[in-house]
Amino acid sequence: MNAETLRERTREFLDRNDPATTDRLEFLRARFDAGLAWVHFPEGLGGLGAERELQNVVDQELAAAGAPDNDPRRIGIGLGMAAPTILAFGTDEQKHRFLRPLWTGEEVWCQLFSEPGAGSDLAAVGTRAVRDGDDWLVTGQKVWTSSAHSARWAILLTRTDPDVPKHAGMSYFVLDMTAPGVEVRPLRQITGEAEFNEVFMTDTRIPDTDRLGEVGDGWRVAQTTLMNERVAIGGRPVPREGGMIGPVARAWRDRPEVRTPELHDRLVDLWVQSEALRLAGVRLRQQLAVGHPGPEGSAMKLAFARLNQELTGLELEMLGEDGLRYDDWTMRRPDLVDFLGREAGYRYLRAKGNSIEGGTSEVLRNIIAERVLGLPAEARVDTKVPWKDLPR
Amino acid sequence: MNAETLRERTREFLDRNDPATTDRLEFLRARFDAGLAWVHFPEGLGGLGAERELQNVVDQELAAAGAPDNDPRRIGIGLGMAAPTILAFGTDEQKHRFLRPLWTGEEVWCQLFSEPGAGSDLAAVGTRAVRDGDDWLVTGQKVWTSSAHSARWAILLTRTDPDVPKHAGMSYFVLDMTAPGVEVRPLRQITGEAEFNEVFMTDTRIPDTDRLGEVGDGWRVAQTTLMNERVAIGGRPVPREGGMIGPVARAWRDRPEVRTPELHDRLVDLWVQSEALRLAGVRLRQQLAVGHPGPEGSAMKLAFARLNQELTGLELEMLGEDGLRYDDWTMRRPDLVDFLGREAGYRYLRAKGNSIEGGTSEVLRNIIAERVLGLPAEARVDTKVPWKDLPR
Amino acid sequence: MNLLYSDVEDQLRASVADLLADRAQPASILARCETDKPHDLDLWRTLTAELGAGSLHVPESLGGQGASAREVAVVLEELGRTVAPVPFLGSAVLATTALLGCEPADGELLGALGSGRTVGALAVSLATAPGSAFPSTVEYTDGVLRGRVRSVADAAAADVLVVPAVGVDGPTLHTVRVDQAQVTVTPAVSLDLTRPIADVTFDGAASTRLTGDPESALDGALWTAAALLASEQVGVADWCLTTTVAYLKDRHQFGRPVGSFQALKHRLADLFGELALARAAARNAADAVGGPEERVAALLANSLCSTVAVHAAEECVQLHGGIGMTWEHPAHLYLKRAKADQIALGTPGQHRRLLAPLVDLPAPR
Amino acid sequence: MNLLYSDVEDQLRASVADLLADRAQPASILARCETDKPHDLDLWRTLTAELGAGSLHVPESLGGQGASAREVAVVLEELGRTVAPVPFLGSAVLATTALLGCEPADGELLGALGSGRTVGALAVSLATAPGSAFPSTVEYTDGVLRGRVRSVADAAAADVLVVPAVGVDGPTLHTVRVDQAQVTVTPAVSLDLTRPIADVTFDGAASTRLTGDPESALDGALWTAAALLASEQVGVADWCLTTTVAYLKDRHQFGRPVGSFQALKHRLADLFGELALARAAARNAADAVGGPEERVAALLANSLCSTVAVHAAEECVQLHGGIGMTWEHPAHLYLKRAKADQIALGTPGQHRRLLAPLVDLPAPR
Repeated sequence: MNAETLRERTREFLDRNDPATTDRLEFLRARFDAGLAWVHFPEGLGGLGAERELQNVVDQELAAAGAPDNDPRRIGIGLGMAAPTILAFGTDEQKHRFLRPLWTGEEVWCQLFSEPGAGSDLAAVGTRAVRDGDDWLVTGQKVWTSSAHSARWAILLTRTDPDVPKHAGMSYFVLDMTAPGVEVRPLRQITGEAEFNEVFMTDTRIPDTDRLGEVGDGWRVAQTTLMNERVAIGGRPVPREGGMIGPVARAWRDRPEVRTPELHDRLVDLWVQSEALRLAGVRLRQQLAVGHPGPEGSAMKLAFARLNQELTGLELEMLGEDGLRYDDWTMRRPDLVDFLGREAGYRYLRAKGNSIEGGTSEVLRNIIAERVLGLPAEARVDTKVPWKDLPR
Repeated sequence: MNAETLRERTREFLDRNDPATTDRLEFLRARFDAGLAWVHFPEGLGGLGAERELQNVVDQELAAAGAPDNDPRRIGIGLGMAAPTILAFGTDEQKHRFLRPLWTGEEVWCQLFSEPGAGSDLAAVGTRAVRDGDDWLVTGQKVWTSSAHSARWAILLTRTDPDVPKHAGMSYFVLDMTAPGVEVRPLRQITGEAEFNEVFMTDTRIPDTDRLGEVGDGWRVAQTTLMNERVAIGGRPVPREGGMIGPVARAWRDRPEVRTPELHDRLVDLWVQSEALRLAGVRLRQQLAVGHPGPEGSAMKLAFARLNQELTGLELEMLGEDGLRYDDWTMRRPDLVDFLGREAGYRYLRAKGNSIEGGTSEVLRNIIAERVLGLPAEARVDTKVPWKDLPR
Repeated sequence: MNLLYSDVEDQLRASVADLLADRAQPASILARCETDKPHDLDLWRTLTAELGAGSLHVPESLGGQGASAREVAVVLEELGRTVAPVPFLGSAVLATTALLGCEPADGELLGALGSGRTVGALAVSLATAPGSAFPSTVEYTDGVLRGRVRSVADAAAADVLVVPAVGVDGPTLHTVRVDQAQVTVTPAVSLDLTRPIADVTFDGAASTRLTGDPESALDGALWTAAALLASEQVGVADWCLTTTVAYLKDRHQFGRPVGSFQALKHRLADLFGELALARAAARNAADAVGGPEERVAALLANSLCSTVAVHAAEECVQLHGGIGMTWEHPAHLYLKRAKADQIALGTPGQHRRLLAPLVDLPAPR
Repeated sequence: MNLLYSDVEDQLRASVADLLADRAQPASILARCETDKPHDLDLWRTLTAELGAGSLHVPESLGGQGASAREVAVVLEELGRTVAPVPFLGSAVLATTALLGCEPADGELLGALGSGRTVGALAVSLATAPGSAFPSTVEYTDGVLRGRVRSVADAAAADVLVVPAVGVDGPTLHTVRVDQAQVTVTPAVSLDLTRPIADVTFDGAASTRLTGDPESALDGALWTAAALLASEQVGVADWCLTTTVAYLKDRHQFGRPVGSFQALKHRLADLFGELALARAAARNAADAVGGPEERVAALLANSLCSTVAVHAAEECVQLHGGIGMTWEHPAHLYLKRAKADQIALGTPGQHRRLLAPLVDLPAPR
């Protein structure tokens, strides 16, 4: 499949399915069935078994024709994490059941991995799944779950064997979020909002047919999920001042009265670093495009978090009296999160999460040191002991 | 012994020994014999068994009378490290042999602890001492030894039993620096100077009577030495701008043409931190004076090193073109070292050593974290294995 | 110069700490700060009535405790450690010090503030740096006050405001009762949940004009407050360090206490060092209030301590991981206090600019 | 905008690296820099004659390689990685770019510089930031040059100097042969042992006056050099990181490789991240030379990369412990280069001040 053939095929699809007259959902379903959803997926599962890069060709043609998209930001967890995992580990039946409504957005997915006692140390998860005939009974608590309150399905990491070392005793399931015993509670953050949820499961029944991968192989399945999460980071190109530097630079331009020499030098320094980070992202994508992905992704996330925090901290100092004020402490449950949204105080507080969510900066530094620089790992004390005997 | 009695006694001593007419060395010997050298030492060993704080009384009286001192900077290692160790672990014979000429400065001491393979990990020393009749034969290499080329005696940490864990197999000696097999080589530093030396010992013979402490107890003896080294740090009061901030602030005042807003804010920030460090030193001495020494000493050394490095780095930037120049790369062997001495380039390079010498900043952070904050130590892999089997 | 805590100061600290341990727990503070009465005035009355915290540096001749700024600093340190929402800064520091700067001082009002029966506030923006020009947003004409002051600390709890206003003959200082129709106090949405700010509007408000030098009285209040706020910042930083250390000893990941990971240990050791410097600077500033070195000491301490407090609070949130990002955990109360304190009475950058000429480090050009 | 290294650039890098691995080992560099001939002119002649490194961005029509500034940057990166004492910056970058900015360019001299037969230098202080006023310490009157220029990079090795001088009719640019009695080149004691600087005095020196716009020729040389120096700084930082990582894998203390201690690992990870940003910025600057974004890209890259290089070199010394403080270990050569490079062609602070108006971040007032 080359670009020309694919472009031709997309145009033919558009001829058959006029976006102007077709119902949005019908259009998306038809697109999936035509293999134009994610062309690198297999035929019959929304794809054509083509190169991943060729997706651009389809997207351009469809966008030019004014076709609706599947609102990827809203269903990012399904697209970015659940789908590749189902593709890699799902049975044929699972793939056919889940992927189409996942892609069209008819069914929203969430991810149930982190727990209060298993954050950076994800392999310590303690949510217990106990075999009960053809089902599993699941009890435990998950945390930091976005979209849990709108999700139909979840990908779920559980402990099925506490008597073996922690990496060996996990299993991975698809959980029906409407099943009895699933309770979703909003988790309020320091911003006042609740972007995330806690999810409690109490004797929740999951049929064994909803297991992904072998019993005890959950860690390996989860690695696939997480690897795909990382790929998603730093994805799209950003224009100059497209990140957190944007609102801060605008505030500087708009308010001559707040300018001081000290703030000026700090701001220009952060501008320099922000632009260098953006260029590093451009460089990373250029490396990917020629098939030589560099190891800089983790370092970029580190810099992203640090710069967001320094910039927003500077902004409050710059605003002076206005920096003493907040826009609104009302508890809300936003569907989408925009780090740059709302006012300076919100940005300052929200940015604190950037060095925690999606891998803490501390864990990322370990990864860079060990996997990129090849520095020796520290001795592990937790890999040979049965999970139940670990100190916690 | 109270201050008044002591003052009286000092005056009587001055009556008997007029500094104006007495030979310097004779005066110092007489002072030692009168117990006015270090009043907290026992009688007969230069002291009176008095409180350490009372030494001030003596020093003030003697200074007022124009008495010579023992040039304590030149013999700091003897006074600060060798003497307390000899006092704690020496035999009567050793105390009487060594302490008087040590205190008067007739015999200079140096310290042979660090080795190329035993820096932060001092307990790993590999300089071998092997028993040979009434003597020991010593072979090995020591490094970072100041005053080695002028020293008559050394305190020396050796490995006497490689078959036991490292802390258990060391012994501590007094080494005659004029003994056959001792070779001192200057160790040139990045400043161009050689403040320090490497000392090589090859089958050097030490009589067993020059051992301090029991065989195998060298680590405990060395701890006494090191504890006394730490007490010496941050000892004397410093006036405002008495440290590294001084030359940098003076350069700012003297050279209006180098001033920029960016440098200004950095400089004032460093002035603030320098003055706070000075105040922390004042506070520490006030705590000591009321008998409640705080644990801030290590933290102050950390800050001292960091500020010296930031200040000197700033100074070179400030000097611009002049910062591209150095005063002199000639290899010299200074007797005394002044971190503030010479020009800006020298200060910049020399300050790099401040975070290494006398305990690296990394080791100090461990000490603060574990001993002050009580954070759990990391698992040790080197404390139960015979020294000879340790990886190196 | 005594940079230690005296025995008397330690006793005061213990009394305040005991009371706050009993009455200012994070959960209750958090619950309160979402109500429309974010100040804990019951606690404030106990602090003033039982411990005299409302009039520590007021001379005995004016009915106060006759202590010094050092004791005020010790209380601020404890209040920083608990972020207890009492109007100490507004009433007992800013308003009281301004009143003490008037000649003669209003003993009756000082007595009322000291007893906690009446709460005061100084009607200037909390962001005002000492040494700023006399504020001119309130006018004093025809015997009444008109104008607006934004972001006044503790104004929402105040019965009486001390108000700088510009009259025809220049700067003036007034006391104004809040319970008149011509005064409107509108609570702002405050970043710092435990030190609420409010905007105050005067629309022909009646006042009592204070005698003495209004500029020096206001200036004195701001310099003293800046010097002492450093101690509050030390309290905030100390809580953050202590709490984080305790959490990391307890929290396990990878089968180990998280506090055994060296990278975190080193960061906490650095924080300990920063705090040691901050504490020396804050004690020095408290000791120097009213003396010749007051301004240098205040600027030095406030620029350093606000930086250290923010750093400590940011590390506290980060090293708590996810839990530190939640509303339930008190870390955010300290983060918000630290960040607001960094702006309060001037930012570190402003303080450094004010300090520079005092220590002969002239700005460029 | 291509921020990668092209295949041609990678080949060039490999050739340069091979040669330097053979001819520019730390021990020999260290020995050389204490002699009175600190430049390795044999190595320079090999680099120019065999690899064309002396005329990479000189058009083929002028006898050069017809490559771009990108290739010059790649060579600078390798020279930074080895701190080889060759007059590349002075001759092949500063002097050559200034000559290329003249109209018509002096093909003969460019050819001689490119071949390495003749070494050039640009007679401005190495600390001069791009955009500075045209230097006025040398006067051009009565057909001769008089005056003094301090701290000229590579001047001690130069046969020909490109000299900015002020004549009666304003700025002029000249070439001056060093082998005349009226020119004195006095080596200075240079902080950077591997890029010696010298002071140059003209005492009625004969010159060839260059045609074209002297200001734009000089400006072009300084902007290009500033853009490209960032790549040298990347090379310095890269050596420091790589060498430190290797040392810490090997060095054991407490029975473990020192590189297994988490606090050090995190610092090296941070350095890796800084280097990733620095490399992107340096590549961008090299790519932008001669284009509309040249100045923004140069200032961005140089301010960032000089900071990163100094940080990397300082960490390199610190994490090597005592051995890093010794004269024998090469770390200090990199520290000195990094620090001198931070000042060369302007400090980061100067660069940020120059950058601000270009990206619409106006300075106060």
